[in-house]
Amino acid sequence: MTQMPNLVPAYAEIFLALSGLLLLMVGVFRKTDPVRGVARLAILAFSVAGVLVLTTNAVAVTTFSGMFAVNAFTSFAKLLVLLGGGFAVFLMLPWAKNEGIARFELPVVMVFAVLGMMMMISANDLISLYVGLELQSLSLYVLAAFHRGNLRATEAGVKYFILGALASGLLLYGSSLIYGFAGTTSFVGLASALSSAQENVGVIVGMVFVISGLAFKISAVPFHMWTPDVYEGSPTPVTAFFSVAPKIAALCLFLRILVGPFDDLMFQWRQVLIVICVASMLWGAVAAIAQSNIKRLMAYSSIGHVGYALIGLVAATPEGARGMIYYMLIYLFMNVGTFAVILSMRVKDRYVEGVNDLSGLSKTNPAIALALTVLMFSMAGIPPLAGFFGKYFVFVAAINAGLIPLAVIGVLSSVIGAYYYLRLIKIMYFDEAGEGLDKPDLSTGVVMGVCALAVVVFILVPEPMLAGADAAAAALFQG
Amino acid sequence: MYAAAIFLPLLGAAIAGFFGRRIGDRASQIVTCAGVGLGAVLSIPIFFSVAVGGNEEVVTLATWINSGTFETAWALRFDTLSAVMVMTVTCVSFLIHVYAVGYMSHDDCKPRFMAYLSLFTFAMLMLVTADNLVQLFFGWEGVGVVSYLLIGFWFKKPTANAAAIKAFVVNRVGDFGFLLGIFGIYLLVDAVSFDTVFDAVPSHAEDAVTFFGIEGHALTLIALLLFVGAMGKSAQLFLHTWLPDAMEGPTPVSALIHAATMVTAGVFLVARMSPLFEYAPAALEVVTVVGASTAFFAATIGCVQNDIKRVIAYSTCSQLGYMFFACGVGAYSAAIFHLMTHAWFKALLFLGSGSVIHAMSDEQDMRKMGGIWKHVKVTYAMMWIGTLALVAVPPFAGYYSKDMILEAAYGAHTSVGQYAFIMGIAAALMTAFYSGRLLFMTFHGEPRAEKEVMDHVHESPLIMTLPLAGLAIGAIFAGYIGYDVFIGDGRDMFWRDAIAVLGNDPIEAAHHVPAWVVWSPMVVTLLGLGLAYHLYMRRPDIPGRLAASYPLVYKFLLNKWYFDELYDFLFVRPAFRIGRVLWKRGDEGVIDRFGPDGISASVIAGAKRLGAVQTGYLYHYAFAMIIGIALFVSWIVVGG
Amino acid sequence: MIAAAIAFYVFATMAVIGGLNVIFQRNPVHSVLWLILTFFNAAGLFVILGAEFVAMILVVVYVGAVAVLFLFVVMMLDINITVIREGIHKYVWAGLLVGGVLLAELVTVFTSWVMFDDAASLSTAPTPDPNVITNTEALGNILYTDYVYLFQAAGIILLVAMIGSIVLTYRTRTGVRKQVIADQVARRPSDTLEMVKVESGKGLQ
Amino acid sequence: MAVSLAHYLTVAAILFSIGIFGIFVNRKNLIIILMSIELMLLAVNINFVAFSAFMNDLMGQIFTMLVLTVAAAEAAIGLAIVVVFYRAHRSIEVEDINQLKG
Amino acid sequence: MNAFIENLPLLSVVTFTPLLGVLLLLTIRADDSEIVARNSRWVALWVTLGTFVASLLIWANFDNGTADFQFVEKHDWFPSYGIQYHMGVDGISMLFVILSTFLTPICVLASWDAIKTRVREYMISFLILETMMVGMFCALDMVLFYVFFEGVLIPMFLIIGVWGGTRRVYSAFKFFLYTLTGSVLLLVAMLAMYFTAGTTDIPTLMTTRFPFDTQFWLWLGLFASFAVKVPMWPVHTWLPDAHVEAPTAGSVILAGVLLKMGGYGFLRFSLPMLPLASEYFTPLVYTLSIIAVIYTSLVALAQEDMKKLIAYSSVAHMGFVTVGIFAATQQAVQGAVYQMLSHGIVSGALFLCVGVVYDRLHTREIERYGGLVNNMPKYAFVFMLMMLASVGLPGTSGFVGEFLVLAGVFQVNTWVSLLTATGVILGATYMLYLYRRVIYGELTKEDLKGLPDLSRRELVIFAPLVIIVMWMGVYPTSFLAVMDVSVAKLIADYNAAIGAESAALNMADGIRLALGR
Repeated sequence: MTQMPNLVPAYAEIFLALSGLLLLMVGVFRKTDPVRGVARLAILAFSVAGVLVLTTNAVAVTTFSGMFAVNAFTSFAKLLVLLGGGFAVFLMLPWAKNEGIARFELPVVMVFAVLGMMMMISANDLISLYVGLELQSLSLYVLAAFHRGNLRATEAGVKYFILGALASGLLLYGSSLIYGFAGTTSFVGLASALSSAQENVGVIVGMVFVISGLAFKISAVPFHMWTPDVYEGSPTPVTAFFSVAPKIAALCLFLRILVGPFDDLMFQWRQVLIVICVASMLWGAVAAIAQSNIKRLMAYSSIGHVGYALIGLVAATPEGARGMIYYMLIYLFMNVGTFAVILSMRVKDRYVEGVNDLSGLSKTNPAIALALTVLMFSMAGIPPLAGFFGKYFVFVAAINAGLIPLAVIGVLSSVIGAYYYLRLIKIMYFDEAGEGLDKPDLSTGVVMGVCALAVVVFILVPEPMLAGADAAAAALFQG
Repeated sequence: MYAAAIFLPLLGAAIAGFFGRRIGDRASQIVTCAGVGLGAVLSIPIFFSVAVGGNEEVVTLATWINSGTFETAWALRFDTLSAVMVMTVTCVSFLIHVYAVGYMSHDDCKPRFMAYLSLFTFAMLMLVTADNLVQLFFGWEGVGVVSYLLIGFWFKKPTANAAAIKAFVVNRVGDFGFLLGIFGIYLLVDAVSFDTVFDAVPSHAEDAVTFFGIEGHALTLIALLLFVGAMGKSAQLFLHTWLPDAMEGPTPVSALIHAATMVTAGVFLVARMSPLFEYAPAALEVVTVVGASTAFFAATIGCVQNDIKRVIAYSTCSQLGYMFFACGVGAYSAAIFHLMTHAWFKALLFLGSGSVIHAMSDEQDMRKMGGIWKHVKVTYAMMWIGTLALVAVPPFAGYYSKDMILEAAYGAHTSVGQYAFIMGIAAALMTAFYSGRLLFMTFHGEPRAEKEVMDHVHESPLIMTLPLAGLAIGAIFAGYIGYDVFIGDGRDMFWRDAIAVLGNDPIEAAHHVPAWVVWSPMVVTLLGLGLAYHLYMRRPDIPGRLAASYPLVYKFLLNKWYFDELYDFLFVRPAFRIGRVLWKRGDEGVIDRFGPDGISASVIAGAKRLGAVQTGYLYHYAFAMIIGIALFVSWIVVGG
Repeated sequence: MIAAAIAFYVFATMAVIGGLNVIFQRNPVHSVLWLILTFFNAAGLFVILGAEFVAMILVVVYVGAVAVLFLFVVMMLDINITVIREGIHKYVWAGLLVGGVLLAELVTVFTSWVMFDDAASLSTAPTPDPNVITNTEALGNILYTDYVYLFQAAGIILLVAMIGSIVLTYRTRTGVRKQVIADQVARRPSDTLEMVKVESGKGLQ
Repeated sequence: MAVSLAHYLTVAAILFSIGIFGIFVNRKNLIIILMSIELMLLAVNINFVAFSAFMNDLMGQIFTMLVLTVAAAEAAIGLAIVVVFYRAHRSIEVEDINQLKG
Repeated sequence: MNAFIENLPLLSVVTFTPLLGVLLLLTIRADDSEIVARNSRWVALWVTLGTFVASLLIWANFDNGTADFQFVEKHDWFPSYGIQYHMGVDGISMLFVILSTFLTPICVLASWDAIKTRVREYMISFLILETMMVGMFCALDMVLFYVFFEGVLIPMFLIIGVWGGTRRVYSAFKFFLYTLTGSVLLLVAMLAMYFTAGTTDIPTLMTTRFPFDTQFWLWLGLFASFAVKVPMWPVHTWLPDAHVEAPTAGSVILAGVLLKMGGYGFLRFSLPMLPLASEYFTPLVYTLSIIAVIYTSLVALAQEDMKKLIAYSSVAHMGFVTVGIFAATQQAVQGAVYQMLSHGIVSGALFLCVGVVYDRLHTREIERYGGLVNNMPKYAFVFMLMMLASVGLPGTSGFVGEFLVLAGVFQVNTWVSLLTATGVILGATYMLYLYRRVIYGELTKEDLKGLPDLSRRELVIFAPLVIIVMWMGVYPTSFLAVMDVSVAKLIADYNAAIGAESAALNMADGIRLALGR
């Protein structure tokens, strides 16, 4: 008989899966205000899962017949995803109340999405990768279209779904080629298969397909086209969720798969990724300039940021990995904070999304204006704010890997990017005051404040976070 | 005592300048006059102690600019040269201060004026007592600035402002050369203080350097650069244009700055640097030629000018030319001697003309004067004294100094010396002519002024005439008294190391020139005076007809050889126009248009284009993905 | 051997024709039907390849569930037959070009396939002799043991799909009467029935 | 004439291409796009099964089963979204889906 | 040094005291915005004055006799990247610290009445700015330096954009993006240095010898940033716009300190770390600087806006600085530093002068003025003095720097000195022309007649500036002595490095080497 698989490394996932089921029950049977209760429980579940991730952090192990791997890197990534998920649920609460969407399924689906992401991160086989990815994707499709009476939300759902399915198809096709040409789907097997000197063009083509599929998930150019539309159309808390958690998960998976099984094909994938990386940075920076919807603007911004994070990936060194994780950590705070601001953009009890709705905000709501200013300067990468260090570390990695032109393009596109971040600041500070926004909800305000503060005080206590990223990167390159 | 003589005027200036409004006009005048007066009083014992007694001294006050091997200090150097200058400056300045009290009695900014005058005196004293080139430059620039302030004293007059700026800027052109000269010296001998430089110069006599890509004799280049500075300050040919315009300032200013002291700084500089110039014979030739040409050129213009002060201004310019070519032929002592006598009589002339202007209710045009000598007898007499001194009629001061210069030029027996002599004689002729013309037009003949003005013609008050008298004394006796020690037998005892002459002493040679050389200045002077008398007293119709029959020549002279127009055309207008072009076409039209603005515009255009790519159609998005993957696969399969 | 080859070509051709018709049919109902045909033929290919279980699943799941679902929705939405396309869009040619290039490259790659040297050693689940253990049993043996993780994950995916579909499409319509068994069972006479004493001559108020 | 692996793969590739093609030549009906996606997944399945058979490795078939499952789930979600979209827009024409752009 | 001072992290204290002030400002609570404004002004004034006093302690305890870094503080910051919080000053940077702390209270005072809206935010911006400036001059770690260097942009952007003139948005963006573009290339260069040398510690890097081809690219990267900051032609066009639109105090800081960051960068990085490339590129710097001097002087001549004119004059003056730095002789470098200090004071004062009349009349058009001396004699005096200092009159601070630079440059290249010196003439022209049009002439315009002379507050602002300008002109030793040894060491090291590698490269060689062919 086959032995019972070792469940310890997967405690967090198992817990989260069970929590999802439990939450579903609670939601169905709870009569009064199920959303609030479920959402709170979801946050609790995320927290407990986080603790479980931390406690099972110790050593690198695989389980479920090598399908599932856990090490310091995956733990760190999972923590980030959980954090992003927690923030998103937190932000969702007031939104759901204000919009009158009393549907407890929202947090439940988010829990499953996070579960999918964690499975992705820990995937150690193309099959488990696919399963995790699909769990995540299906949940996200649902989330995108969640505001089902809304024209834009449904359109976002359709676009996301169809293009996502196409991307999955590409990824799968690539997986099938890899499987066929390398003879295995397991990462470990692939690594040893590819380390032989045999030229294997089928695997390479398959890898390109897989890269494309994953690039779609992180919305890198040219697989990014869905991003602005979906970000704009989806409900704002969902967009906030989209912009952090799935990206982190997919990027971490990306990193794992490229420096793991495909390490020996670095020469090939690097070429592809450099193109993707440069195109993302530039496209994100330039296209955002013309936007007037803030969610759309953030979509382009996120495309640009993914470009920067990819620099760390392209470097393909422990330093690069560290830089990338670090970047994503900082990005998480900046983005969540910004979406908290967007969620506090309400005029007369109605959500607004135009950048011009912020005009003169520094007079009408100085606190929000200040928070957004800090976040925008940070996104633009201006020291001493955290965003600068994120960029700094990926650029360090790029240069140490000999990719100086990449770093140069990166810094120059960051200048272009600075333009639209500054434009928001300009609208808030230099323009005449508009109507002013309603007082933000408490939890939105708290998230906003925490994120802005984190971005500022980061400079004082960088080391603990760096140490975590360090350990994670080291784990990744242990083999 | 040494320091006090220098700094008392500064003190006076500071008090009058900063507290003038509080302490009142009278007190300011007293303070400044007292400051300069005390300085003058102190200067006399200093002169005797230093020049006569031979107690040369350097008073070091503080360090100034120290950087590496570059060291300068605030130090006052008293040798014969500076002692002479200090005495001349303080005495003349004092008299002019006093005169100014009267002259400016109707002005509302008396404290400011007096403060400027004292400040000027201080700067001039700093210049002449400087112990190093940099401090000399300090004084040099200081007098320039105060000159600027004083020319533009009547700031409401646009012409005064323009003249002030012109003076400063043209001087700056000279300073530019001076500065480079200083750098050259520093480069050559690694020091800028006089003693060190002079000690080191002989050992570098043959050094060649490459300045500005030209291999050349180092000392010649340096000397020429310094001379450019001197030209600017002393209004020599090409850089002279500011001086006549500077007459926009109040008359005491013209007297003090643009006649007696500041403009002679160039001469002083050449004399001061004589140990260096002596090793640069080629430079000296240039000095001679420029000086002689200026003497001639300025005199020609002086003959046709109608503004009383401008005539004197051109005369100053001309006289400075004399001094320069004296230096050029090595007769530094003669130059300084002429400088000293010139200070007296030219100040006298200016103040006299000021008195006339005062009398004529601020009229300066000689064509509107005439026939006033009876009303202003003292002034008239003073003007005569000044004129006679200027045209070098014995025994007036100018005679001693100017004749010596001409003789020295001749005695140099060089071609440039000959040139200088001829030019000098010609200039002397014209000097006599325009001086006579000035006197006759102003004081004699039919009154051409309006009735109203004529009724008001009156003699100046005592406070103005007394300084005139003081200056007249100088104009009469300075030459006679100074002759012996400056250029006579006592000269070696007197100058000692202050002036260096290599080789033959030109003064000595000057004492042995043929008699016709000695007499010719006298002859041409009388000729000139006679001609003036004929033309302006006996046949006042001739000048007009002359002007009419030779319009080109007349216009050429009247318009000062068109130098102003030329410079305007060559430098001033182009500068403004180029500035505008660079600004509008360069900065805005090219740099901004293709730089920041252009880039941002194209980025924004790019943003719009990328926005257009984002059509919203699913199939386009899918298509983009497929194209992307197709490209990547092709690239990897085919290229990788 | 020949029979297998003939079967392959038949199935393959039919699958491709079916696929083309799926996308070029104007009536979506027809498209669904062509899709079903394609699935059947693909299942035939699977059988040739010796994967009977997967072939069965394909028919059961796709034809039995997915395709029917499609039909359901097509009919529910009551989409009219689309109007005739106004010419072939210019992108089609570009698409054909890109697709053609991609296809050509892929085919080139396929021909390079060789059995990977280490494939046998890398294989985590070698196919047992089909004469000893049937395909279905072999799959079952590993799916519920070694790959239980995937099995469970698939379950969660289906759960999410269920939740998602319901969340998105379920509507509580007003004015629709529904039977609530629990309510019916829990009904008490006292809840519904009120005994009223009617005094004579007064009637109910 | 033996049927090689490449034959299967080519069939799969053609089906895959048809699926992709269906996505961007179809201008009218969303549901057909969903079917195109099913075609793509089918192509992938053919690949996996073919490889599995030729390499004597069951993993491919396991993968196929999972793909089938997921495809079913995807179809369910996709159709749900289409229905939702239809309810909101009263249309499922692909060309109508362009509110969001720029 | 007494024990107390010795134990005090003086540089950190000076750097971060303004931030404490920011916290203090944030705690001001009052319903009446007037009260908030008033309290903010006073708090800002006292904090900046306190900072200034503290910075004087640095000077008082500074040892002129050593070229080492003094008051060094060193703590780990990002150990995994070897980045440290490393602070210290030498003779070159110390004076800039003082300059920054000196000008900030003056700026606060200058904004007293001019800024009426959002006073608290304004003061916060200035205090943050001060921290950044001081920190930048003290930083001895490249990353730390860069953090401060770039951090300056944030408050300055807001100052120009929120409290600026009519085209403030354009100017603020131009300022920000222009300088950011330069700075990011600096960042790349710094990363490359870190990659090559394995450290970001400035003193260590100063002793690192990079190969020529590395230096070539690094130098260009650094140059991109510093040239924009200085600014050198042709990347100067942000400056006139930024100056014109910034509020008075903003212009003062911009001209007074921010422009110095470029020159300081050259001295701290380019020259000591990349001597071969510096030497190699010296002709380029000369050329650009000379163009800057002549070009911008001519442009200044044609200006119609007072601030713009002074802004252009700044470019010209900074041209002297860059020439001086790259001449790399004792006099030239000392002169360059001195010129920067002097320019900081003088151009700051000139902008304040413009501010004085701007506050009264709200226009900077030169045409709108004329004859101010009639009713504003004190103002005319101050303006005159500053104008003369700007022109480089001996006896004022402007002379010493210019003179030393030119004298020093003359030692190595006479043509450069000659061409640069033309700036002396042109400078006099445009400044006098400006002065004439604004101050002199008949007082004809009605609205000018009522202008009051300098108020007591303005006198308090100008008095120290006047004193400093004179002091620096008459007794420069007190400043020159501070930097003497440091500059001497800089030059000695530079020459040693050049001597070690006979760097007689021609252009083609250099490019070939750099491209690695």
